Amino acid sequence: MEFLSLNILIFAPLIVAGIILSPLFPNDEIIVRRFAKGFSGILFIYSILFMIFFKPYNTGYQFKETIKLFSNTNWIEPLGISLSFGLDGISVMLVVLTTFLVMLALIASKKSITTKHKLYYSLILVLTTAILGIVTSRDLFLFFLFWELELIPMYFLISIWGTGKKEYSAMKFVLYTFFGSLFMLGGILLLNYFHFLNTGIYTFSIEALTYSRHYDIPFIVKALIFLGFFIAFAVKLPIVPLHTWLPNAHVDAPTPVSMLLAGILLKMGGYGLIRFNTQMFPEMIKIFAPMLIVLGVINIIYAAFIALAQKDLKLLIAYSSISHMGFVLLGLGALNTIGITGAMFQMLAHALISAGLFLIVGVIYLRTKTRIFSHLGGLGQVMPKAFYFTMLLALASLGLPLLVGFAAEVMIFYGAFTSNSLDGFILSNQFMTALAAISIIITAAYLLWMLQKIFMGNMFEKWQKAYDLTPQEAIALTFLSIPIVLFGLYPEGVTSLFLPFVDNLVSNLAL
Amino acid sequence: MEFFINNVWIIPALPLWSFLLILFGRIFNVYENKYISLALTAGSTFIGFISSIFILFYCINNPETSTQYNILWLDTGNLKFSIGWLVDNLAAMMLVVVTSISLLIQIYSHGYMEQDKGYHRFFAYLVLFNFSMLALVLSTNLFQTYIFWELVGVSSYLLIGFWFYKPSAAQAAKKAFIINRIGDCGLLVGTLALLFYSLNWWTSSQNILLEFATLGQAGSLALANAGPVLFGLLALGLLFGPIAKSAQIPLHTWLADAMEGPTPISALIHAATMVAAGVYLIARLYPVFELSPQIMTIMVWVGAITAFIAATIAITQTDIKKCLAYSTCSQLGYMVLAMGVGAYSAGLFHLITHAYFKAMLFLCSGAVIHSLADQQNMKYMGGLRKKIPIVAYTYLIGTLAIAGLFLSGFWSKEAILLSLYIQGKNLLLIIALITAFMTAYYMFRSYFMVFEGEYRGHAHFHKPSKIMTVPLIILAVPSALIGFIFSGSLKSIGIGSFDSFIFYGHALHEAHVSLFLPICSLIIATLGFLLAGIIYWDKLKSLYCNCFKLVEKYFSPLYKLSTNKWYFDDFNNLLIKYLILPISELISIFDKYVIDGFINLCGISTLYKGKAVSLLQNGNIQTYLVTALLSFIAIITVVFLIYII
Amino acid sequence: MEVLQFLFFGMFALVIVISALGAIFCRNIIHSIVSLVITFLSVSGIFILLNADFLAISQIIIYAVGITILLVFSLMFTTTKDDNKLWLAFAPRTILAFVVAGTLFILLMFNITNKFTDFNINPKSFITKAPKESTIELLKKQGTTPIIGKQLLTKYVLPFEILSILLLGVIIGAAVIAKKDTNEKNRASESA
Amino acid sequence: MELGLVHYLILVAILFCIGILGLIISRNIVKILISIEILLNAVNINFAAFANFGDLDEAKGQVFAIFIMAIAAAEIALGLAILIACYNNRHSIDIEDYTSLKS
Repeated sequence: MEFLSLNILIFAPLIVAGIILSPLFPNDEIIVRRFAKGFSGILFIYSILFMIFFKPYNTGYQFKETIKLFSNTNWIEPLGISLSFGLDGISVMLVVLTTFLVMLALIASKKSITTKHKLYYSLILVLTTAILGIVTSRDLFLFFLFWELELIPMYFLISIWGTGKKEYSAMKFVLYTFFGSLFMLGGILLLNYFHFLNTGIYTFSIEALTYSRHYDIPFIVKALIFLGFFIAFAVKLPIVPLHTWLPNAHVDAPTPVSMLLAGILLKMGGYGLIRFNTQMFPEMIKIFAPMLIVLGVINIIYAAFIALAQKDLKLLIAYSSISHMGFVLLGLGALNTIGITGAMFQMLAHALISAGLFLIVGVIYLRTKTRIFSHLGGLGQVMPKAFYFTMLLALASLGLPLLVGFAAEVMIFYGAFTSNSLDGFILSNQFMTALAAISIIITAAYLLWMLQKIFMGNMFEKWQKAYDLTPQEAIALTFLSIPIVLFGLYPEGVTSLFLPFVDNLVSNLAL
Repeated sequence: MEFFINNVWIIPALPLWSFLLILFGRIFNVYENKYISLALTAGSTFIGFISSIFILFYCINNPETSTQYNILWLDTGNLKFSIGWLVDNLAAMMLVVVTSISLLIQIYSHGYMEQDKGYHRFFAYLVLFNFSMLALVLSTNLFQTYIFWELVGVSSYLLIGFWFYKPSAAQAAKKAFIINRIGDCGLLVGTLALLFYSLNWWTSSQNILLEFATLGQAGSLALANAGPVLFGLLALGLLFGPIAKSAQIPLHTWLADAMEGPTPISALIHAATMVAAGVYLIARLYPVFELSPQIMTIMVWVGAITAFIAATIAITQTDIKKCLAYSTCSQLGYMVLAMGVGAYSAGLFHLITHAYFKAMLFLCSGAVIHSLADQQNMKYMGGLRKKIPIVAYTYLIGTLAIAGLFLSGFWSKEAILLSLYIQGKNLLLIIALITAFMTAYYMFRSYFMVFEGEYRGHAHFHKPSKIMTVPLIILAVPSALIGFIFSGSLKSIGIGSFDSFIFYGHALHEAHVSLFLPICSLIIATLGFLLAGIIYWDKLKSLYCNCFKLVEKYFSPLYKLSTNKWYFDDFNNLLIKYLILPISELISIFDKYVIDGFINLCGISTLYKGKAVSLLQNGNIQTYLVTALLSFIAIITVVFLIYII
Repeated sequence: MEVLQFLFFGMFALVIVISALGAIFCRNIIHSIVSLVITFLSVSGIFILLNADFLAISQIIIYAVGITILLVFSLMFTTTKDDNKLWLAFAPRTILAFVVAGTLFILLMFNITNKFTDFNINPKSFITKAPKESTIELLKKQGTTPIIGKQLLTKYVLPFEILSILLLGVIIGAAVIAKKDTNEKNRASESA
Repeated sequence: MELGLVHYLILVAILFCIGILGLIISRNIVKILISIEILLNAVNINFAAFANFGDLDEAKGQVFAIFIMAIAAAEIALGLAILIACYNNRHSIDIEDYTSLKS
């Protein structure tokens, strides 16, 4: 296993991005794309190896690595900041998911990206580094660094290759996330400071900060730190009052970027909530669990209702994304093994499904140059393959049994229903879950409505020439469909990766 | 026979394999031949049918046994959901019904769909439905039922929307799925609640979670934990599933629209099997429902009202498939009514007889529609008995059966009426009898309008092929006889009555049999037949003395009510148009202008703040000086204040 | 003696304040300059009260004569007819100016007078030191001029020399800046 | 009561504030230069006062006052030269006309 190095996994994309961007590299679109695609494929296979050699029953970090400077010291020794990476139960899934979706996004980039190829592919690879860094860093400072680094390529990806009010959307996305990270930075510094006060050691190591939690931080400070982290992740997830960047960013981003945005970036919020808010502050999450559940239910129902009223295909998918991320919150709020497992699984499910749906939106937009429902219709006759893929994705999204969305929803509903994190009648877990269950009707309504409006019914004459999926699109969608069906039939294939971790997490909560 | 019992998984697995074979065969263009799809579909069902027959015989011989086998599907935390198969008398019976009807309908479909572009797609969907339905029938626990419950729903969605380029079909498919989702939502919440209130029992007793075999004990525990009110809500949630699936009021409107699908689908899914799954689930959940008398009352009245209202609607329908659809709805109401009053066996008996004769009726109507080039309106039919006698006579058999005139429907309906009579529920009995009268009336009306008199249409007529008529003839046999066979009259040759085979609790032994009720219902059915004949049959039209016009004149509001289907659809549309959509629009506007508006306001206000500050930079050096001094003074003041404090 | 000192101080201070205000608020710029000259002269009086005879004389020579002549000369070059209209800046800034000046004054007083409570003690940070006997003798005989001269040519000789270079630079610079730019003139005539 | 440092400092404060006031409210550039002179005078008095009351042996304050006077002379000479140059360009001594600092 010597050949499995996280450093290589994380920094290889950055180096390749540099190679692509260097003036020595040929400025030919095809060469650039093939090179990037090939590299992402290798990266995906390499990350798969990590998953294979990962030992799920081991709840701590694995593949630990720390980059030392020349004098064999840590990166910023006086403040206890180190360049250390590691994988554990929740990050291993996200690492593979990231490389997988980056590969698919690059495959799907052929038609939607028409200018500045070198810059585009290198930015995507920088983004990959940032995301891999977020999920694997074992140092809070490093985590924050990657968290911010991810914004830079994202800003350019949206504002250069986007459509519509792209600068506005990109700026909104960046400012929103900055707004959230500000609170997180405050939380990180407070945490570090209080750790220093109590132990006399400056450290940003996540392990140290997580497992030495018994030192005494005043309650109010703890709550402040918790909320600081929470706001940052709430923006990213997104949670309802802080969600308005998402429709803009999704609608104006180019298709592959939308895929990555929905598929991976939103998951960073969920990852953060589990990694920091739950693992680091078990006693606070118990206090704030009712808030999580209520916000989750609001997310689910509110966004579903909004999706019902949308006239734009991409906006509909964007709001359905928000609605589905509410399930993650609901599952987390349950605070039991099954709920948190469900939340994790929902992240996977949503990543696969929404990436596919955004790809479909891109496919349709390429053919018709419109995303407004009233201009579409009857495309199923000329684009049968797209129709069947969309149907599969829509059915998976509305939680059809034996597809990936269902297992997640069942786990979350079950977890939330049987948990006791709330008491009272209206504010009981049972009532809130029942309320959230209404969403399965609304979700079905808007997704089937979407299917009907786009693919069914009478066809406009002008779409007669719309062509079916190109090989690239078909391959990308097939790649997405395989895990959707596979993990729908056999969810334990994934859950077994992080189940011991979650078990450990929940047993810590009980302390 | 043990072999079939132990390998019962073959029955649903074969259709699944066929589905995958057709799917991948079509994706990779392995074959073009239509017979391969047909062979895969019908072959898998045929093997299933044979095994089901063996299983049924095994169950008849060993009536008290039930076999189940489970595989752990999801094992996370304390959640251990299993999928498996359960074979008991009820399942065995249902297996035979489902496989036999499916088989015949698949053969029939070949004739019906031969010219269609989507032939392979049709069979793929069909076989997918078969898989889901069989797995639903065999499910061992409520959770598995839920999974396949939704899968049959989605197969139904796919098949209703088979001709997706027709806007009405697309609309109907969506409607069917969404209304079924309402039921699913209730079922899901009910399941979760049941599980929640009896969780400790399940975990301590090491049973399969939510398995049907021990649902009674869990249910009573849940009742103790939850109290009667919450338990009632729970059971109501569970009841929502069957209400939606079996098209009971108020969630019945999808069934009539579902007739947009190809007619074999209407026969298979929307008459014989899937809609009956609601009643089947009620039977499976009987131990839970039984614990809450209020829910039983609700069930009774839902059934009774559905039976009555659907029958009144069927009276005036001119579309032959819609007429049959409302008839299905009405008959399902009978079954639910029977389940509600505790006539468990009678309800299921009616389910089975109804499955056969209604499937046959739909297939007949399909043959008629097919031969008249997709003409569905009965006003443009007539006199078809001379052209397609086989279809006409089989339709007549079905009509007699459903009207309760001696053929199979008579026996099962009689059992329901009898249990109402025994329990002294006179009001319900009267409703049921009125419904029976209307049933006879509208069925004979449709028969007369289609097959008797003169041909009123213009469409070119062409004879249906043999592959379509042979299944009709085969289906006519059980339609006619199955009631009699299982009525208990043949006990002497070893075939016991239905309620000694499938029962709840303990077998009902001969209650006192009076001849009053059968005669009464026969008279009522005959009256319906006569009324229909008077109005619609040429040979009896001499008796027609303007009474129809009188009816139309004096009962026109009622007539309107009936043709407009009691305004349920309009009500639903109004509800959606003026409640749901405005709410979502409102929330959307709120989101766009209030929440996002607030955020943008923050952004814009920053811009204006910047502008305001930049006013200071007007180029006048004195302004800069003032600003600098003010800042200096502010800083000094703060420093001073800090020192003072 | 004490009373006389007070009397002179009060007189000079009053004249300084009034004439300084006059220098600022007079509409006519010539009146302002005259008022300014009065201020300069009174300040030199204050210097005398402060045992700074050399400063007093320098004040009169440099300020009251040199600078005033410069001002008057430059005025001759630049005056236009509507100069009298240029009185006060527009209202908001004038009000703001009073606020700033007032606040600054309050702050200064606050510090000088030890939080407004005690007008007698000097600022704490400044320790009043009585001069040596020899210094007093020197002052009585020759004034402060020898002391300043000694300082300038010993301790502060470097700043003194730098200052002389600065003055040289200013003389040249002022001449260059004030000289009419020939190119500029040509361009102006061309455009005209 | 003795005539002490504090009285001189009060005078200085008043004079300084008058200077600041004049600096801000004047529109005529010459008047602004006048205000600067008033400010410098205030500072000079301050230096002289501190020299008198604390440091008469070395009279450092007076030495600095001399420096300031020299620099004031230099400043007014340069300032007026710039004024004349500006006037040659724009024919105005109104400070409001000189706003080229704005972008």
